[in-house]
Formats: sequence, structure tokens, C-alpha cells
Amino acid sequence: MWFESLVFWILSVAAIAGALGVVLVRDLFRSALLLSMVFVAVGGLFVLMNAEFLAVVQILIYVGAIAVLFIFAVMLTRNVQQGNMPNRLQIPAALVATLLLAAMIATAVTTDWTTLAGAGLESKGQIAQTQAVGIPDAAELAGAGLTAAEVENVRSGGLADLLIGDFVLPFEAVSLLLLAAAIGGLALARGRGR
Amino acid sequence: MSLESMLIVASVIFCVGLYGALAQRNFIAVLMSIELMFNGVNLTLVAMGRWLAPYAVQEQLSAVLTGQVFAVFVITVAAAEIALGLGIVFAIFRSNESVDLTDAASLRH
Amino acid sequence: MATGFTGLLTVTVFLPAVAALLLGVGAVRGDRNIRWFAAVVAAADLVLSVIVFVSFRPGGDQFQLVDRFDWISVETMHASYLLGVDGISAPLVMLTGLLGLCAVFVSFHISHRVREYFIWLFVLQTAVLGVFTALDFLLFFLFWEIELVPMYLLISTWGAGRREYSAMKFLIFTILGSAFMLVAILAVFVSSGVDSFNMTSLLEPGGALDATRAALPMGLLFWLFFIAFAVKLPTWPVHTWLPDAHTDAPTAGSVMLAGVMLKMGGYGLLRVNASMFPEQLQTYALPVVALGVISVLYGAVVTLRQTDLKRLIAYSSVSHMGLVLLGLGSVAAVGGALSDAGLTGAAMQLFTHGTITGLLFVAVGILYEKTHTRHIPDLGGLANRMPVVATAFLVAGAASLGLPALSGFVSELLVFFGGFRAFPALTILAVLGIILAAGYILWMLQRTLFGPRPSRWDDLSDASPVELVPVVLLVVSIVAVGVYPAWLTDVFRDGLEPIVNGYNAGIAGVGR
Amino acid sequence: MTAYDLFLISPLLALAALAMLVIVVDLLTRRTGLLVGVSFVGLAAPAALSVWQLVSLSGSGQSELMAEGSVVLYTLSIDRFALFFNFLILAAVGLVVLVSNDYVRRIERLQGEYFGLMLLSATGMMLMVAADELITMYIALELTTLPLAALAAFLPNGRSSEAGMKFLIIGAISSALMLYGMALIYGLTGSTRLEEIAVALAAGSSSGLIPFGSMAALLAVVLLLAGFGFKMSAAPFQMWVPDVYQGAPTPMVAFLSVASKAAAFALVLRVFYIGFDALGGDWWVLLAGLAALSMTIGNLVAISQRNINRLFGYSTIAHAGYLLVGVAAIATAGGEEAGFGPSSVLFYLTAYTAANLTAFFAITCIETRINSSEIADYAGMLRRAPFPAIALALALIALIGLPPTGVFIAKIHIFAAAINTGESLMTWLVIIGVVNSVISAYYYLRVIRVMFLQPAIHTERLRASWPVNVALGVAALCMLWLGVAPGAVLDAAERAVVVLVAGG
Amino acid sequence: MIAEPLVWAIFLLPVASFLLIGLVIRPMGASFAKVAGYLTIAALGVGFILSLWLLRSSAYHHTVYEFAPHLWLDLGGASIEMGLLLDPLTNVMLVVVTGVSLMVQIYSLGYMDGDEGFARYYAYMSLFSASMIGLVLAVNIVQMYVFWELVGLSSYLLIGFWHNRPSAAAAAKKAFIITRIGDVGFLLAIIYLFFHAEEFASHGLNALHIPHIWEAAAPIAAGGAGIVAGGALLWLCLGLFAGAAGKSGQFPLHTWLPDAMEGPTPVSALIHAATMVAAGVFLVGRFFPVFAESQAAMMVVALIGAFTAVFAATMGLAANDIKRVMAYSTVSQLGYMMAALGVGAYNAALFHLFTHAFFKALLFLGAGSVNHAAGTFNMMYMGGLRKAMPWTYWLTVIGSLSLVGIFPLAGFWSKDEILLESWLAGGPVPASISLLVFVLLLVGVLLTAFYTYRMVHLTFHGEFRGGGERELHAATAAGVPAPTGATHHVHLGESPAVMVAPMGILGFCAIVAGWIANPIGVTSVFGLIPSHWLTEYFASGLHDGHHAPPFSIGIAVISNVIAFAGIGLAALVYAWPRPFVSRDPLSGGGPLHTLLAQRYFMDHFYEDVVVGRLFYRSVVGITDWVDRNIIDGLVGLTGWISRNVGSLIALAQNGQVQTYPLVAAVGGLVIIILYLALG
Repeated sequence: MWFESLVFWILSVAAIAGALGVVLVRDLFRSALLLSMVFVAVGGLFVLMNAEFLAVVQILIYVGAIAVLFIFAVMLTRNVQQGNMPNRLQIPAALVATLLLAAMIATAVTTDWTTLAGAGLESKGQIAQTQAVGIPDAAELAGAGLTAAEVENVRSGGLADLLIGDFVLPFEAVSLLLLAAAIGGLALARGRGR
Repeated sequence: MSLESMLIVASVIFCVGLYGALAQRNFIAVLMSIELMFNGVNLTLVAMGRWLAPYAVQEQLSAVLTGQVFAVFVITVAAAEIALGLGIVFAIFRSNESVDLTDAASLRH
Repeated sequence: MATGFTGLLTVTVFLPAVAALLLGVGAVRGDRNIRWFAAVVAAADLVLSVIVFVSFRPGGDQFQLVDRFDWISVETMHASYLLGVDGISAPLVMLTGLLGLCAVFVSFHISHRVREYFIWLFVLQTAVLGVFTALDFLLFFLFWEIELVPMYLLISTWGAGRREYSAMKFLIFTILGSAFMLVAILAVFVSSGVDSFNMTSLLEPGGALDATRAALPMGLLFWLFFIAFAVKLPTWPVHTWLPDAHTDAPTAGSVMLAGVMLKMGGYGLLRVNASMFPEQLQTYALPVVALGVISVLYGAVVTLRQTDLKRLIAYSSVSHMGLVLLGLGSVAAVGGALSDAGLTGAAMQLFTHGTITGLLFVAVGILYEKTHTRHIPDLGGLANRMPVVATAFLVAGAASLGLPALSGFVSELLVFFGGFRAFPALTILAVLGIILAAGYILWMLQRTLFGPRPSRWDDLSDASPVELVPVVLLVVSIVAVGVYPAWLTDVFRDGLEPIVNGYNAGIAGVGR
Repeated sequence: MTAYDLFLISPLLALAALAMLVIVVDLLTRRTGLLVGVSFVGLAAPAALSVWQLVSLSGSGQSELMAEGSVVLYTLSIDRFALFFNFLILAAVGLVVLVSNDYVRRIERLQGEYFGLMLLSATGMMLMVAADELITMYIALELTTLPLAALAAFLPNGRSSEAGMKFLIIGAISSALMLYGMALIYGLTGSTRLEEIAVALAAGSSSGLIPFGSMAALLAVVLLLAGFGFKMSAAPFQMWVPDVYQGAPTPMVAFLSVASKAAAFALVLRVFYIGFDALGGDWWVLLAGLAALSMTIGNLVAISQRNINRLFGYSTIAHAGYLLVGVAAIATAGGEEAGFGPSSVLFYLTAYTAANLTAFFAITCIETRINSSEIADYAGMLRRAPFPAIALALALIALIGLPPTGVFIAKIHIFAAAINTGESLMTWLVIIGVVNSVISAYYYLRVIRVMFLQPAIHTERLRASWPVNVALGVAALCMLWLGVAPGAVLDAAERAVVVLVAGG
Repeated sequence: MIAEPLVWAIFLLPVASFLLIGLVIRPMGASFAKVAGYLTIAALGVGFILSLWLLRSSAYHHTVYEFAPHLWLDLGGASIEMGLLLDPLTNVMLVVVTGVSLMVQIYSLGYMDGDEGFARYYAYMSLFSASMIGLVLAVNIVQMYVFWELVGLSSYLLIGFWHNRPSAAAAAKKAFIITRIGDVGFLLAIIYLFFHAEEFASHGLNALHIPHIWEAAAPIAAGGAGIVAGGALLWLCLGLFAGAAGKSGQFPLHTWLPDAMEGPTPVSALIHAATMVAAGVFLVGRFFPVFAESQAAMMVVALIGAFTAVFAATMGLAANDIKRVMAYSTVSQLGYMMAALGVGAYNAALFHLFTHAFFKALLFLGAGSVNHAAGTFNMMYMGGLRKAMPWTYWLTVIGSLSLVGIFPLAGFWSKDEILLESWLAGGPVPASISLLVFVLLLVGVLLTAFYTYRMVHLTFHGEFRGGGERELHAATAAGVPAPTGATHHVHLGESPAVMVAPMGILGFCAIVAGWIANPIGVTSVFGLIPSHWLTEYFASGLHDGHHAPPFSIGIAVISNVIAFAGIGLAALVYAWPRPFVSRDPLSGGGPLHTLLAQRYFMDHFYEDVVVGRLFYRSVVGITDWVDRNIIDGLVGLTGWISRNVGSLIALAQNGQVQTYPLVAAVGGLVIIILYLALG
């Protein structure tokens, strides 16, 4: 357990520090680099929560995205070193962000998240109900009286099944969305009417 | 490594992103900040999903992964938004030779 | 509840609208043809409205000539196309027809965008007729609102002076009033047992609306309606739109405005406040009458100061319409066979003031056409240059200051009769108003018609035959009512009978 | 994925296919007329399929289409509610396509993309109104927003790009906020499906200490509203509206102002009436507050506007306020009256769509010719372009809420619903509403005055192609028809909202 | 016997002639104007004969005709009816009105000859005659009020007949408004009666039916209903009297009558001397049974009447306009009648009304004829007309003597009865009051005699002083506007026969009307007419009509002596020893004369102080200011605020994209905070 906690702390600190860097560093290069660091850290956190597949997706897509961002940053920003300047809204923005953060933390702390998760316990009390978010190992799940298939499903995440199953419609829709984005992006980038 | 701690980390990232989205001049920097917000959301979603696992396991299996599915979609949509965003960046750049948002304020009052 | 479909009212109400449509699609071309087409249509509508009046049988059903079919009938909302006349509305329908024709004839000189002008005039007439005949709140409100736009355009397009300001002022005031009315109507609607906008069912004794299920306190409803109608009437202190609107409106606009549109307010007070909220009206009779008397005196006093003919008449209207409130408040003293004197007076005042002020504005209109001024100090000694116009002024003026044998006297006398029973002191104050009335009317006549004539008016011509038509029509109607009013009062009294009986029985309409 | 699933989503598929078809056609031949024709005629397919669905729905006695083993039903519910909006959206997009006939000619190339994006956005809307699951809703929302953002930036000028940029950034931020709210809901209820959310909330919302039972629910509702409010253009999430309306291509603005608004309200109705049914007592006050805010801000600011698109931007904010009144009018009594509020919203949306389309079509006609959207340049329009001018005047009268137009009935209906709740707060809201319509009369009539009374600067007549005139005429006729004979649509609206209030 | 239609005909014939002239003859133009005159005369002639017939048949068969009234306006509870009240009062008044009117119309043929408004004149005259007859016939108080106002209107029209003269228009307005003030009292009385309608109905009475009102006022003891009594009765009477005072120019509402002389002279003769102004007296007489029940009311009437009699006479002393002198004398004589009614001398008052109609009409016609010749009304520019126009002179003298009340002329008999009854003090008022009235009236006699002689002397005696010619010159020299009635054409000579003949007839009446109509002691006209016939006839109209007291030599002698004294006094001032030349000796009277000449400054007080300063400038001015600045100002302010608040909010719309989500976020946070705060 202590190992998980250690990893968690390292990753979270990295993520938060990186995020702050992204918005505070003046140099656009650096902030982009820091952003990738945040992505990696978040990916790590995903792994920590046994969402390996998601972690992979995260890294792959975002690395691509960041690469593109780099190019544009270089192309379109006159002075990259000073490319990441704040506008006149810093103070109010900071204020708002802080207040919202307060609200979110309050939410996280005050809300009794066990209402539902706890509801599961009576019937399947065998699962060690900790306040932890960690990898439930096979034994744990089997102990919960799950079939091997189910265990497999839970552990290795049948995301694919879901994406062509219950969530097939959003899946198709998102493809349309990408299409639309591509068309729009290209149309705009290609320069309209000239 | 409790649920709360995970949520808190997520919300910090989210709010930092929000701050960036509100306070940056550079269009691209704003896009990056928005990515931060999405990451915060994803973190929350996955954490929630994981936290709900026992309950979900009992109810129906798919729900265990609903959070992750959601996250996948968020990532995808984010990518799409970046794509379109960059297109508009071009448009803006073409019209007023800069990607500084404070320059693009001709529509007002 | 009224049912059936006679068709007569529908035709009467929508004939002008159809004519407007024909004009709109360009069925008639050439200004001259358009004018005469308009005249013919208006005359036809007058005939129809007279038929409506004549075929209304006092003592028959309360509502007659009913046209009805379901308009909106869904779970949440039931409204019907329901037209009908009772003793209160039948005369007003005739009045509208009459003034409609006059409005057309005084508009013959209009040469600027003639087609549009008559289109709006006709739309206006349909709207007003609709208000007087609609027996479904939704329909009533619909017509009430429709009337705004044509009037707005008439004033702001063919008006004079600060016409756009005045038009906007008129519109904002009226819409604000009707906004209050809308809230009240909706409250009545959602609380009415029959869950519909049908007035007749709301008017049935022991009626549909009971205070216990009212969405708003009955008192509040009463006042919401009252404000809406008071603005239209208009009552002090919400009268200031009237002088501006009158002054800047074209003659026909003023005629319709003063002649029938102010009457919509009075009609509403009788139809809604007096009929559906009898107990509230009794409770609040004192403030109502007080407002009325203030209007009477205040209006008269301010009138004395005006130097613009139209403004002067406008303020005198404020003064005269105050009497309607006095008559309305007379129900505070219920019981006895005399309770209806005040209400009858109020109703009569609507009709008589319509004809009298109509005539005054017609006369002013003709005068203005010849002299192009309404500034009293510029005028004078016109009597023997234009005897017809002078006669019109004299008759209208005399009637307006309540001279017997002319219509004004009857209504005022009845109002005073009724008012004195309820509020003697206030009524005496109001009676003093007739001295002021004599003051400003005679002052106006003296400065315009009499005295030495500025030389530049030496070659004025008298009213043309076309202009003569409205003058004759209105003079005849004024004298007819003045010499033998029974033919009118009997109809009004028949319409008011249910209300009065209700009061005498201590319960009435819907205000349980 | 069964055949029946395909039938269920066939309208969506048809529309998406049409979008791609149009783009392909554009690649093959650059003829605007053809594009317009294809897009317009092509709309017959989704329309027909929706009709088919409606028929089979009324055939089966159920409230929504059901099938064993269907997977899409996990995220979708094809019911009268959805179909009502399908037709609304299809009608709107069809007319907008027609009216774009003249306008798009200023974009020599990429006209295919223009229509394609519009149709894709419409697809997103149709998905949005049918979705009853948060992920699908989110995707649908983005599918609606991104193409519109692209379209907003479509004109080759800085203002248009700026409009697109604003639309995109603000949209992204608000959807991020909304996402966080969805995440909280998911965490709190363990599901993203509205029915299950409702059940869970009903079970969970016990502690009366905090509104909505828990901090999480409160925060979630507010964040969701941030996202929805952006689409509804309701205060305080409305500020992008005027700028985008001014900068973006007018036909797209017309589409944005009616269709996407309608879809957003459909979304809100579903989420709040089904998902947050248990919390009804808490959120209607919030919506009422937003309604008052939107109406007042929209109308007050509109008074001082000189650009007609901007004016309509503010007016649309005000109308979002009126619509929210209906949403907030959640029936406390239940029973027959339960559907009063939502049905009034549906009818108002229909009437508003007709009126606003008429207005924007007229504006398009005029703007296409005079290349200006300054109110001052509308002087003497009655002479120069009688048909658009009169249509615009009628539309303005409608937007004031005057008869004989649909909005008049709609306003009465929506306010009646509000008063019907018996809450004194709602009565006050209605009073605010009616007073606001008085204010609105002031600036709407100013436009009429300019067009009708002020002398024209130029005198040459403005002509429009027949598709544009047809679109304008149809929209205007609908507007009047809804005012004269609203019965049918009202009835449809009432039956559509049964699914929302079946619970009571 | 006489049938109802015939009685109505008396009223309807003038109406018909009015309509005919107004709608047919006038539009046809000046060439047909004469027809209007003949038409009117014919109508009135027939009316006169009919009313004589009515009087005769009523008086000789001692029958009171009662025709059922006709419903005019049904008010559910009480109804307003139109009908005929043919009591002696009415019958006599009918004869007077139609008779005098007829004479005046004939006279006008000459006097108005060539006036551009000839037809209009006769239209108005017919209207007036009709209204006056209607007033006299009325059986219902509302009906009475209707015609009451109509005579007011026709008076307005006729005073302002020459409406191009500002003075005429102003005088007309003044007359109407001041009488209107009185009429408000009348109207309130009517309204008050209606207030009691149900009570009346419970006694089977109609609150607006005049005989019923008498009955209601009579105490139960006297077999009445006693519905209105005490204070209410007093107020009722005062209301009615206010109306009467307005019409009959009683103090303080008398100021309009002298100005009313702006109208054509025949108008003054008919309306402002013989008939309309007498309507006030008629009104009080009509409701005498009601007044009689309230002692206080009677005292008011008596004192106001007596005071007016003297007050007006004093102003008559200083007037130079012959018509104004007569106007004041009219007011004064009306005061006599009021006073008589006040002291309960009902018969005497009406008798005086009867005689006064003849000699005052005669005097005015005389003045008119004089003006016809001298071209002016200003006695300062007349004189010596006796030689020029003997007929006019002698007739005027007869009228004057009759006015002064010299035996045996008509005026003497009636005035004598008034004095006698007030001396005997048999009326409802206390003896002291009655005697006070008696004294005042004697003073009145003295003054009357004085100014009457002054008038006759200045007009007819001495040397001619240039007439209108001179006056106009003087006016232009002094730079003042041309005085009313002053014309350049001065032709000293007798007026045409068409003018003199009516004067002759009236003159005859002025001589004999007294002792033929109301002989004392013996019967007259070969025993056809019993003694005290007229007064007895009047009395028969009342329930408790008391009989006229026997003729008293004492009073007669006293009054005549005083009258002659007055004449002598005047002669000392004007004729002998120093005959009048140009300047009025009285004007040396200093402030007193000024006071009289300025009519006690009452017009000044009314018009400049009360109306001008107090009312118009203060009340009206302030209200108007409030209306424009406060009430309308608020409207403007509201608009201004809403406009500017709008642009204020618009400032937040600063175009910076990130401001917008910021605002949104702030909004969201505010919502959360509100929820947490308010729960």
C-alpha cells in the first residue's frame, strides 16, 4: 500500500506542478513541455486506477496533439520566449478559479460518496471496502463471487465491447464529430473564398 | 490514496486549467489550458468509476467502465476541438497577423 | 352559456379587415378609388352595426347574435372564438361603426400613402369592434393588442409634430396597461372553474371564479384589470399619453382614439371590473370614485390652460371620462331599484362622449385643413366664414358642457344621480366641474369662432360636402340621444341589469 | 447492433449521409443551386424516417419505441418528445438551407462544406433531443457546437473569425465545466443514464441540510447549467451571443438562434424533468432566477443597439428568459396540469422558431443586397424591399408578443403555466416578464419605424431569388398560422411532454 | 276646453320655425331672410292666441287641466317624464311670454332690417321662445331644468349675436357662466330630490314631478308627505334659489345682466327684461309651496330680493348707457318680485312680474328706437329727441311712469300690492324682516323715480348732443375702442311704424294691465272682470292661496309721494335751475359716484381678482405645471433610466473573449453561494 501512496503523491505533485507551469511560465515552449508532463503524470494516475488502456490512449493521442501544438506555437507566435503572456484578467480569474476549487474540494470532502458504493456492500460484503482507489486484485474480485470471465472483464477492461455495445451510438457520433472537426478545420485553415 | 485525494488533485488541475483559459493571451496557450481542464475531468471520471467498481460489479458490469468510456470520449472530443481550434487560429492569424486574443475584440458592446 | 353561430357579428367585425386585405393586395388602385372604396366599406359596416344594434332585443338572452366555435381546445388551454353582444356592447358597436365612417370621410384629404393609411384605419376598426364583441378573454385580449399597431402607425406616419414620440408614448402606456391585464386574465383563467377564457361562463351567477382558488388575491386582480382599463380611459395620473397622442394624430386618428378607443377602457371596466368583481368594486369604490373626481376637476383645470385645440379637447376628455369612474363607483350604494342610475350614466357617458368628442375632432380637423393651425390665439371670428363648422363646434361644445337636449346632459345627469347616492360630497365636487367645462368650452368658442377675424382668414371656405357627412351624422346622433335618450338607455340598462340585480342580491357575477 | 437499432437511428444516419453527400456533390460540381437543391430535397429522407418512427410509435401503445436486445436504446429514447424536436429542427434547417441560396454565393468555394457542416450540426441536435444518457448528450452537444463554430468563422473577414473563436473557446470552457458536473453526477449516482440517475437521486437525496441533498448535487446542477446555459444563451452564460450574432454569417445565426436553442431546451427539459425530478423543489427557483435575469438584461441592453444582428442577439437572450419561465413552471400539483410548463416551452420554441426565422430571413435578404446590418441602413426598406420589410415587421410584432402571431399565444400559454403553479414567486416572475415585453416593444418598434417611416437613402429595389422568398414566405405563414390556429401544435406539444411528466 | 295637442302646439310651433329657419331658410341665403321673420311671427301669433284661449278656458271654467305626463327616461326606480303643468301661473306666463315675444318679433322686423344675420336672429329668437314656453309648461323638474338651460343657451347666442364684437362675445360668455354657477345649485337640488326617490316612491310619488315635490315638502300635519323638511328643505330651497338668483340677476350673481345689453335691443327687451330674467322669479314661484315651508329660506329670498332692489337701483343712478340703466332697473324690479315672494306675497310678486313684462319691454323697445335714431346708447350724446320722435317719447314716458309706479299705471298696482303685503307682514317671515323689506323697497321707489327721470331727461329733453357721430369722434380722440351700438348714421326721426306699433300696444298694456287685469274693490270692464281677479286666479293655484288684502290708500299715497319726491329731486339736479349740458352733475359726487359708476368694483373683483389671479394664475397655473413637469416628467425619467441602465450593462460586453466565461463563472459561483447562504 505505501508504494501506491508514494507513486500517487509523486504523480499528483508532478501533475499539479506541471499544470501550474503550463499557465504561469512565459515561454511557450516550456509550457507546452510541461503540458506533456502533466499528460504523462495523469496517465500514470490512470494506471494507478487500473485504467491501463485509457492511459495508453491518453499518451498516444496527446503526444500527437502536443506535437501539433508545438508546430503551431512556433509558426504563429512571434516571440515564443514571451509567447505565453497573461491578460488583464489575472486577478479575477485567479479569484474565480480559487473559489471554484474551494467549492470542488468542499464537494469532494463533504459529500458522502458511500451512499451508493456502500449500497453494494450488503450483498457483496466480501470486497474489502476501503476508502482507497486501488487495483482490486483477482483474489479480491473472485472473493466477491464473480466468474472468471467477469473478473477478466473487470481487470482488463472490456472497453472495446462497450464502445461497440452500449455506447455504440456516441461512438458513431464521435466519428461524425471528428469528421466535422476535420472538415471545419481544413475549410478554415485552407482559407475561405480565396 | 483515497477517493477524496484523487478528486482534489483532479479539481486542482481543473481549476488551474480554468485560470489559464481565462488569463492567457495566446490562443494556443488557452487551448492548452482547456486541455488541462479536460484532464482534470478525466481524472475525476476514472476515479469515480474505480470507486464505484464494487457497486457496479454488483449492478451490471458495464458500469464499472462507464467512467473510462466517458474519459475516452472526452479525450477524443478534446482532440477534435483542438483540430477545429487550430483551424480558427489560422483564420484569426490570417485576419489580424497575431494569435493574441486581446487583439481580436472588434465585436463589442 | 352562449352558443350558436349567427354570423352577423363576424361579418360586422371582419368586414373592415377584409377590406384592408383587399387594399393590401392592391385590388383597388388609384387614390381616388381607394378613398371611395373605403367610404363604401365603412358605410356598409355602419349599416351592419346598426343592424346589430336594432336586432338586439332587450329582455331577451343576455348575450345575443352569438358566434361561437372552439378555437383552442387542448388539455391545458380552452379558448373559443366567441362573439356576442349584450346591452352594454351593442350600442358601442354601433358607435364604432358610426365613427368609423366619419373617420373615413375626414380622411379624404389624405394624399400621402393613401393605401396604407386606409389599411391601418380598417385594421383598427376591426380590432375595436372585436374588443367590444369578444366574449372570450383570450380573444378579447387579442383584439385589445391588435389595435395598438395600426394606431401606432397612424400616429407616427400621418401625424404631426412630435408624432413618433407621441406614438411611442401611446404604445408604451397601453402595452404596459395590457401587461397588467394579461397577468390578471391569466390568473382568472387558471383559477376559473371551467378552466377557460370564456367570459360568459365567468359571468354566470355564482360564477366560475371563486376567491378560494384564485391564483392571486381577488383585490389584486381587480386592481390589475383596473390599471389596464384606467390607462386606456384615461384616468389621472396615467393620462399624459392622451394629449400627446391626440395632438399629433391625424384627424381620423383622433376621432377613433377619442371616439372609441377610450371607450374600450370604460367598456372593460363595466364588463370586467363591475361584472366579475362586484364585491371588490364595492370595497374599493371610494378610491375609484376619488380618482374619477380628481380626473374630472384636474382635467378641466388643465384644459383651461391649453392653447392647442386638440390638446384642449384631449384634456377635456380626461375630465369627462372621470365621470365614468364616478358612475362606476356609485355601486357602493347598492340596493333599491335605483342602483343602475350610476352605471347607466357611465355607459351612456361612453357613447355620448364618443359622439361629442368625435364631432369636436372632426370640426377641428376641417378647421385645420383650411387654416393649417390649431393654435387658438391665431384663430378667431371664423363663425361667419364657415357657418357649418361653427355650428358643429357650437353643438359639440354645448353638448360637451352638458347642455340639455344634447346627449352629454343625459349621461352626466345619470352619473350625478347615481354618484350622489354613494358619495354626495365627491359628487358635488364633480358637479362643480360642469362650471369649469362651461368655462373652457366657451373660452374656446369665443377665441376661435367669435371676436374679430384676422384678415388672413378672410377667404376661408366652409366645409366641403364630403366633410359635411360626418358632421351631419354626428350632430344627428348627438341630438337624437339628447332629445329622446330612452332608445339608448333602455338597451344599456338591459345590459347592466344582471350586474345591478347581482348587487341588489348582494352577490353577483363571479366575485364570490 | 440489430436492424431495429438502425431503424431507431435511421433519421440521424440519413442526415449524416446527406451531409457527406452534399460535400461530395460540391467536389464534383460547383453549382450553388444544385447544392441547395440536394440538401433541401435530401432532408425529405430523415423527415420521412421520422414520420415512419412517429407512425410506428403511435402504432405501439408505448410512450417510446422499445425493442429486445437493442443496444442504442441504452443511450437513446425515441419518443414523441424527440420526434417533435426532430421535425422542428428539420424544418428549421430546411428553410435555412433555402435562404442560404443567395448568401453563400459570397463564399465562392467551400459551399459544400458550408451546407455539410450545417447538416452535421443538425444531426447533432437530433441526437441531442433524443439522448437520455450523459455521454451521448455530451457528444451530441459537441457535435452541434463544433460545426457551428466552424460556420461562425466561415466568412473571409476578421469579424467572422473572431466570432468563431469566441464561440469555440467559450463553448469549450463551458463544456468542460459541464463535464465536471456530469462526472459528479456519475460519481454520485453510479450511472450516466437519466432513469437510473433519477432513481438514485430519489433514494439518495435525503439530507435536507444542503439544497439538492448534497454539495455534489448542487455543484453538479450549477455546472451543468453552465454548459446548458451556454447553448440556451441564458444569462449569465449569454455574453458570447451578441458578438457571435454580429460576426457570424446571418443564415447560420438564424439556424443557431432557433435550432440549437431548441435542442438545448430539449436537453434541459429531459435532464431536469427526468434526471433531477427528485430535486424539482430545489432547481425551479434557480431557473426562475436565471429567467428573470435573462429577460431583463436582454431587453435593457437591446434598447441601445444599432446593429440589427446584435439587437437580435440580445432579443434571443430575452426570449431564453421567457422560455426558462416555462421550464421553471414545474407543476406542483401534477396530474393533468403537470405537462403545462414543458408543453408551453415546446410551443413557445415552435412559435419563436417561426418568428425568428422570418426575421433573420428578411435580414438575410436585405443584408445580402445592401451588405450592411446597421439599423440605420434599413431606412425606407418598405419602399425598397416591401416583402422582406413587411415580413420583418410582422416578425418584430410577433417577438413583442402581439397578435395575430404564434408568440402571442405562446407567451400567454407560458405565463399561464407559470401562474398555474400557484407559487407567488412565479407570479412575480410573470409580472417581470410582461413588463419586459413592454420594454421590448420599444426597440422592436424602432426598427419598424426606421423601415416604414424614414426616407430611403438609396432607392433601387432589392430583389431576392425565389428560394429565399419561398423560405421567407413559409416562415412568415407558419408564424401567423400558429397565431390563428395554434391548436394542433399545442396538442402535439402536450402529448410530447407526457414522457417527461409521466412520473407525475 | 282645450286639447293637449293644442297646448303642445304653443311650444312646438316655435320649435318648428326654429328648425325650418335653421335648416331650410338660412342655407337659402339672404334673399329669403325676411321669410324667417314672418315665420316666427306666425308661429308666435298662433301660440299667443292658443295661450289666450287656454287662459280663458282655464280661468272661466275654473278648471285646472291635468294631462298625464309622457315617459322620457326610465330609470327603473324613478322615471323622468315630460308633461304639462297648466296651473294659473303657467297660463298667465304663457300669455305674457307669447304676447311680449310676438310684439318684439314684429318690432324686430324693423329694427333688425338689413342685418346680415337676420335669419339667424329669428332662428335664435324662435329657439328662445320655444325654450321659454317649454320652461313655463314643464311639469317635471328635470324637464324644467332642460328648458332652463336652453333659455340660457339662446340667451348666450343672442347676447353674442354680433359675435365679431369682442365685447359681445365676452358678455355672452360671462352671462352663460355666471348663470351656470347658479344653475349648479338648481342641478344639485334636482340630484338631491332624486336621492330621495325611493322615499317618494314609498308614498306613491315621483321625486321629479313638481306637484309631487310640493306634496313632499308639505308637513304631514298639512296632509303632505313631509319627506324633505328641516335643514334638508332649507338646502333644497337654497339650491333652487341659487338657480333663480343666477337667472334673475339677484345679488351677488347680477353682474352679467348689464353686460348682456351687448345683444340687440329687442333681445334685451324680450329676454333680459320681460321673460327670461323673470324665469328666476317664476322658479321660486313655481316652488313657492316648498319655500313656504322653510322660514329661513323665505328670509334669504326676501332679504336678497330687497337688497338687490336697492343695490341695483343705486348703480342705475350713475350709468350713462340707457340700456344699462334699464338693465339695473330690471335687476331692481326683479328684486321687488323676489322680496315679495320672500314675504309671502306670492300673488303680488307674480302680478308685478306680469305688469313689469309690459312696461319694461316697452322701455327697451323705446331705447331701441332711440338708438335707431341717435345711433348711440350713450345718453351723454342724446338729448332733445322729444321733438324728433314724439311717439317714442310719449310711449317711453308712459313706460317710465309705470315703472316708477305712478297711479294709475300698471306698475303702480303691482308694486303697491307688494309694498302693502310687506307692510302687513302676513307672510311666513318674522314681522321685523317684513318691515325691513318694506323700508328697503320704499327706498327703492325713491331711487327708481330718480334714475328714471334722469334717463328720460337726458334722452329726450334739452338739446341734441350729437349722437353716435360725436361719440365715435370722442372715442377715437381718446383712443378707446368704438363703444357698442355707436354708429355713424344719425338721422333724427321717428322709427318706422312696424317698430312703433308694437310699442303702442305694449304702451296700452302698460297703462291698463294693472287695473283691468286686477281691479280693486269694483269689477272692471263692465263687470266682466271681478275684483282682484288676477291675484285671486294666481292664488287659486296654491293649496292655501291666501286672498289679496284690501286696497290701502295709505300705502298707495306714501309710495306715490315718495315717487314724486324722487322725480322732483332728479328734476332739481338735471332740469332746473341749471339744465343739463354735457357733464353729469352727479359725477361731482366724488368717490361715491366712482363706486357706483364702477358698479361697486364687483366685476373687477370677480374677473380680475377671483378668476384671473386666484383661479387662473394660481390654481390652473400650478396644476398645469405639475402636469407638464411632475407627472409627465416621471414618464420621461423612467424611459431615460431604462435606456441608460441598458448601455451600462452593455459596457461589460467589452469584446474580450475571456471576460465572458469569467462572468459566467462568477455567476455560477454566486448561485452556489446564494444556495449555501439561503439554504
